[in-house]
Amino acid sequence: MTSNRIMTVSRAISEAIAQEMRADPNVFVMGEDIGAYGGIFGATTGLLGEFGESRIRDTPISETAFIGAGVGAAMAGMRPIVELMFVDFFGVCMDAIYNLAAKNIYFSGGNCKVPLVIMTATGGGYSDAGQHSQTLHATFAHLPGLKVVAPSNAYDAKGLMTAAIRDDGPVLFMFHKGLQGLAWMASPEGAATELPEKSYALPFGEAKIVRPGKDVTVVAISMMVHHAMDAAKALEKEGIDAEVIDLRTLVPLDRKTVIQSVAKTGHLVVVDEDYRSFGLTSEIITSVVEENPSYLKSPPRRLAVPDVPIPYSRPMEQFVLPDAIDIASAIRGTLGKAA
Amino acid sequence: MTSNRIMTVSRAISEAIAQEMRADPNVFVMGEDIGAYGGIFGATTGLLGEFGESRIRDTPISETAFIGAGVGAAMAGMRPIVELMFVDFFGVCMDAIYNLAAKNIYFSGGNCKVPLVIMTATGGGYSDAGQHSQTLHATFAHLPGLKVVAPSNAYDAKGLMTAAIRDDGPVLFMFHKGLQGLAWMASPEGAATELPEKSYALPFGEAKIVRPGKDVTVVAISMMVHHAMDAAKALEKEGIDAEVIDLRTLVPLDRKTVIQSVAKTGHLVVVDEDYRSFGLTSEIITSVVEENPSYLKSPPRRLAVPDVPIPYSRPMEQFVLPDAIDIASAIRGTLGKAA
Amino acid sequence: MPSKSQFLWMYEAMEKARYYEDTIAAVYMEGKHPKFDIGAGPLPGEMHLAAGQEPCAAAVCVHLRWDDTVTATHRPHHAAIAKGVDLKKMTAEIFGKKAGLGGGRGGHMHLLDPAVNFVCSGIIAEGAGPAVGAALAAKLRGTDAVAVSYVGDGAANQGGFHEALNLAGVWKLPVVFVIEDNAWGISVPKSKSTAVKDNSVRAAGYAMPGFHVADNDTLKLFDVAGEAIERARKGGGPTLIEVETYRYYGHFQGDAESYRPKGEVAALKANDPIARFRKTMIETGIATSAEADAVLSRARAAVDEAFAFARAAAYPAPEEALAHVFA
Amino acid sequence: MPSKSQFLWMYEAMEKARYYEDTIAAVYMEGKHPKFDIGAGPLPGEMHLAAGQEPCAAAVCVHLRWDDTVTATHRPHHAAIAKGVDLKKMTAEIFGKKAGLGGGRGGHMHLLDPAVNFVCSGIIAEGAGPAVGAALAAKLRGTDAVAVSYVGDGAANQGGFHEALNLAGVWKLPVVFVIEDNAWGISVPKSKSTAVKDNSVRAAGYAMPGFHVADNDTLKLFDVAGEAIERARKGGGPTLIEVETYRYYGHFQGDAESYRPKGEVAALKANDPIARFRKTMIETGIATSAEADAVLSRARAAVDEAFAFARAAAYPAPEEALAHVFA
Ligand SMILES: Cc1ncc(C[n+]2csc(CCOP(=O)(O)OP(=O)(O)O)c2C)c(N)n1
Ligand SMILES: Cc1ncc(C[n+]2csc(CCOP(=O)(O)OP(=O)(O)O)c2C)c(N)n1
Ligand SMILES: [Mg+2]
Ligand SMILES: [Mg+2]
Repeated sequence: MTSNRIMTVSRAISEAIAQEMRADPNVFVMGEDIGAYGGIFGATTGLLGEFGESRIRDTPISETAFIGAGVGAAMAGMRPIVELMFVDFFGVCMDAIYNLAAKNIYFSGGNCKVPLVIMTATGGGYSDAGQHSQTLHATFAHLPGLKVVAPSNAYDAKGLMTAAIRDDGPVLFMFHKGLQGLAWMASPEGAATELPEKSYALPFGEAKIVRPGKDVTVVAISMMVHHAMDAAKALEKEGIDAEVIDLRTLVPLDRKTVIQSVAKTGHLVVVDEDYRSFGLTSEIITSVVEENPSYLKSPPRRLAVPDVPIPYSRPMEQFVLPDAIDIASAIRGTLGKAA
Repeated sequence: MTSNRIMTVSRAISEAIAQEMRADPNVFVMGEDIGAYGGIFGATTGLLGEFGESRIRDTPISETAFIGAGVGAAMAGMRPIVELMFVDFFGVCMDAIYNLAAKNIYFSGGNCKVPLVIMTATGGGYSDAGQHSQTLHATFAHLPGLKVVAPSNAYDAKGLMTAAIRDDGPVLFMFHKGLQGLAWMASPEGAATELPEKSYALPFGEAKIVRPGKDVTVVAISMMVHHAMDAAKALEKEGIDAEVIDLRTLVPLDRKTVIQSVAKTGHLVVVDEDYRSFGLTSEIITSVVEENPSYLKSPPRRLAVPDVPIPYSRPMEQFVLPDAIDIASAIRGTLGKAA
Repeated sequence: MPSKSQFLWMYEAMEKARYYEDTIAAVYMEGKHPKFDIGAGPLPGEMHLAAGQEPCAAAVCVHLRWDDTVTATHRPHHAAIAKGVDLKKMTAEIFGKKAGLGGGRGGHMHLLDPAVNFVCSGIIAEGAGPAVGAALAAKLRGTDAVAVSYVGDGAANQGGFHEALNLAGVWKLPVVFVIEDNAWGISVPKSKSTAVKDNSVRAAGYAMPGFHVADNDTLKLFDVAGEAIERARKGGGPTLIEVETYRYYGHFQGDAESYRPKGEVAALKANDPIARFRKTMIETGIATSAEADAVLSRARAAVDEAFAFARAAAYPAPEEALAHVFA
Repeated sequence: MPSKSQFLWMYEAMEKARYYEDTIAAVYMEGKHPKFDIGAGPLPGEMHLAAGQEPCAAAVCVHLRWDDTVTATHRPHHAAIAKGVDLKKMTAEIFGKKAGLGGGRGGHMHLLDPAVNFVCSGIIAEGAGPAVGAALAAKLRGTDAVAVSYVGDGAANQGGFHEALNLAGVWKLPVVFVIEDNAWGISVPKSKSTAVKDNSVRAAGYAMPGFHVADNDTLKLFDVAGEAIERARKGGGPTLIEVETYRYYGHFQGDAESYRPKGEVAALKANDPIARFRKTMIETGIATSAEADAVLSRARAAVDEAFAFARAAAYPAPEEALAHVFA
């Protein structure tokens, strides 16, 4: 096979897992419908066939037990990957995630390792309503002890999943359903990328400037990176040159890249598919003004879900989710142009 | 009894509950050790004696079931109050709180009511370690559908609890252990206040300027209000006149009062006992700069737990929790004085 | 043995639910050709259909009153219909219309109808606690209302379900827990998710009677559920019932079901519970096939009417998304 | 019947645990006079002592190896001692010292010792899933290590515990679940929290054997636990054991116990399990009282040494709070 393989995010994730499983017998996967079904969002497609039922384990609908079991297995020297089918389901198992997986390293003063990957699907836009469409980035990034990853494309997804599996601590890997490249759900161009066959790891905490620009800084993550890029392209013909930053990881958070960009552009728009208040958008804006409020030549704008549950009906859901048009007018706003 | 009764926060809460229970037979209480024990932190002291076991119900250690039952009873026309003993335990029952209690009104398009109060204990400072010392303000304020209350004193606690019980939607009432005025845990002067005997409700979403000042705005909530007041008093003799704002409720959030204050003072310090990143501190700072970055004459400061679990050992715990000394030096910092 | 009116009521509820699901299955594909896109068409999002599971709804809800509570699952249509949820508003909700039960905010997994005390949810076993709470409310108020909590066989391994069983058991509340065992939790067979063959044995762990109803048998369930609900009304406490039932469609529409043994569904359909029920009803002379046909066409007409209403209804304005977050 | 060395091992583990708890109870009050302040003194915070529950630890852990895993509760000292956790580091942790197991970060509810695969937790039933995971790890690696999950009688109503039982049952994993039934969940008696009298009946819901050990009987538990652990090692799957045990102290130190019937504790102490065990050991001629006394003083000396070490040890620097959040 040649090196220019265009692959989907779901294939990138399953390939990263497969390569680590071949390299390390301690790696195994648990979750609901991750075996014969291949994961509802395709993250484990093909793994059962290669690795068999003992390493690719369908579980009961018992998230507290199997995530807790993941922690126990990890502390016993394994490197489990567990899938929480939708991030929306965290409420039935959050203790195992935030009080157990995330804190045992600290409680042990670094004497224990917890090499656990929790992967989970995020995002809306396809009318799955309020318990199946959330992203909840800040819900996890706010709490200490978890690294939190949310890639926007296949290349990053493979490298970050590989790094997550190799990490000796717990990593929450948030993949967006709409980026997976599923046959049954639309996904943006640019989510699927050329994918090196060889295994590689990407560092956590390094944001990527996906479009350099001088007029305004647009900070996004996951699906919103694609909308931000569309907005930036659309604004080119208006003579607006936007710099778009893909954070890639929420914890650790690369504040430096954002601050340097705003120091240069003087204007800031932050886009997040999560709820607006107490979220990623305010964390980014605050990180800039903590450094120097005068970097901002105009009020920063934040685009996010306006603190309402995700509605089912298409017109209402599309209204609450930020898109390229919203981003473009927010950018114009920061530059004092008519939205 | 005369009107100048100095009462503790725990007494204020139990009095508000008792008065509403007398007025409305639909009000009842469920939780662990809320009966004979009177609530581990005294919020239900005396209620079993007056109202009996059918309305003051000790539960099994089954938070998902009894909070879910609270929602079911509320939708059936009752007005339940459920106690989650420590907010740290939310992980075993968050689905019942954020996906069920918080969203059913929305899912029903306003056709259902969910008059449920969830009260829970927050806060550290007494070496109870990482699973019994958190505040988690932002964890709840970030998610839509819950009103979130965190009083700093007895007068507010009674009025806000009364309002919470009368509200037709779910309210999370977060009381700080260190403010309860328990015989066995130190609490600051000023937490216990004069308490009107008659029943009264306070509105949600109205912050209180607990100390007017002109030089710098200090925004705090719950326990941190007392540390902020101590810092403000200490700075008087340095000629610094700090305005201290007690937010009182996180949802709804009174941004207006904060913005007006910063517009006047030009300097901002936000203090929170919750984790720093993706939290209350950045939400407050962002609310100001969204309005107008130039209100800030100096970089805003945030004081909060530095994104680590709450450590057990006293020197480490005291180090991570903001106190009056930290606040005072942050204030000096914003005014360009040596910390 | 059900009365004639109960027979006909159950028959109508089952035929209505069956036709409802088959109609949805067809409409669901509108706008999803040639390329299937879950977000496209008049019925976007996940769609979980209960065709084959009608007995679980009809043979239980026939014993219920409007003031009894039902908490259903992510596969709720048959139960909603049997509980008497407004069919037009329910269908409008599934179409995402303003005239829907929730003004289009909830969709098919979030059908809430306070008029008949029906709720459902997209989270496994989330309804168990609320059912216990509704039963507690009845007890505190001294009414004899009861609550029925539906869960699937997969949900029987979710911790919150056990907490609810214990709470109902220790408080002796009028709750009937009904496990709809359709043998699958998405792609995972019961044998791979559940340590016991029969969940009714778990009742003993909560000091309540447990019953197993084999073979999707409407009449058997009618008896078992009737006794359980009667016991609950009389203060006799909770009951756990597991019903062996059938899932005709995939877990959700669009499910390729590669995990499912070939011929399984055909075999189930050859033993269709509604057909068997109708046969018994007629052969035992309880109703004539003419009477049955009249009921059947009335049921289908009601469904057609509800779909026509829902299609014709208006979408909400985008900004309405901001309303009704708080009471 | 235990061998002489097993007898003496259990006796030592129990006396050590008893003396450990009694010592903590005394030290806990230092700095809390005249006014009790939970945050004051060398041992601040909540303190849950297990005096009276020693058989649950000794009679189970006597069958374990270092590579077996134990997940204990918020009341962990007796189990930690029986599992062989480093007594000095454990005590230093409880004193919040840098030399502690976690450098003072965890305290008494968070004693983690990877050297003997011991963990505990402050969240009810949180250890059940991890025990299943440790057992799964052993199975995947083909070792015959087992895991023991301790929970209290109150914890037996927490959903996650049931999920873990089912998962261990369906995967036939080498886990032994031990319920320490001390009759109370803080102030709530078992009868008010639990629908059944005896949690061992719940084992049938997970296709595993269930046993009830009455009256805090060390020797009975030795047999039952021995068989269960043996079965687990041989691939026979999980077991659920409930032990009727005693809580001598309050739920935590400082608990006024107004909810507790007068004289309950005195009656329990009159039937002290360690005294009974020692009596049997001597009367049956397994050991002389001189031998027993030697063991007893060795046990107490080890505890005294650990406390001396912990007191003398240094506190961590404040900034060390920032270390070890991540691997
Ligand atoms: C807590 C939780 N975990 C997982 C899911 C995803 N999920 C939705 S339906 C389903 C299978 C449910 O199986 P069962 O309870 O048997 O109901 P059925 O679909 O067969 O009617 C799963 C795993 C969920 N909605 N909630
Ligand atoms: C999920 C959760 N809920 C509640 C608590 C508070 N709590 C700590 S110990 C305890 C009682 C536990 O009773 P039991 O399981 O019988 O153990 P015991 O204390 O009797 O040893 C409770 C309710 C907790 N730590 N975690
Ligand atoms: Mg099923
Ligand atoms: Mg107990």
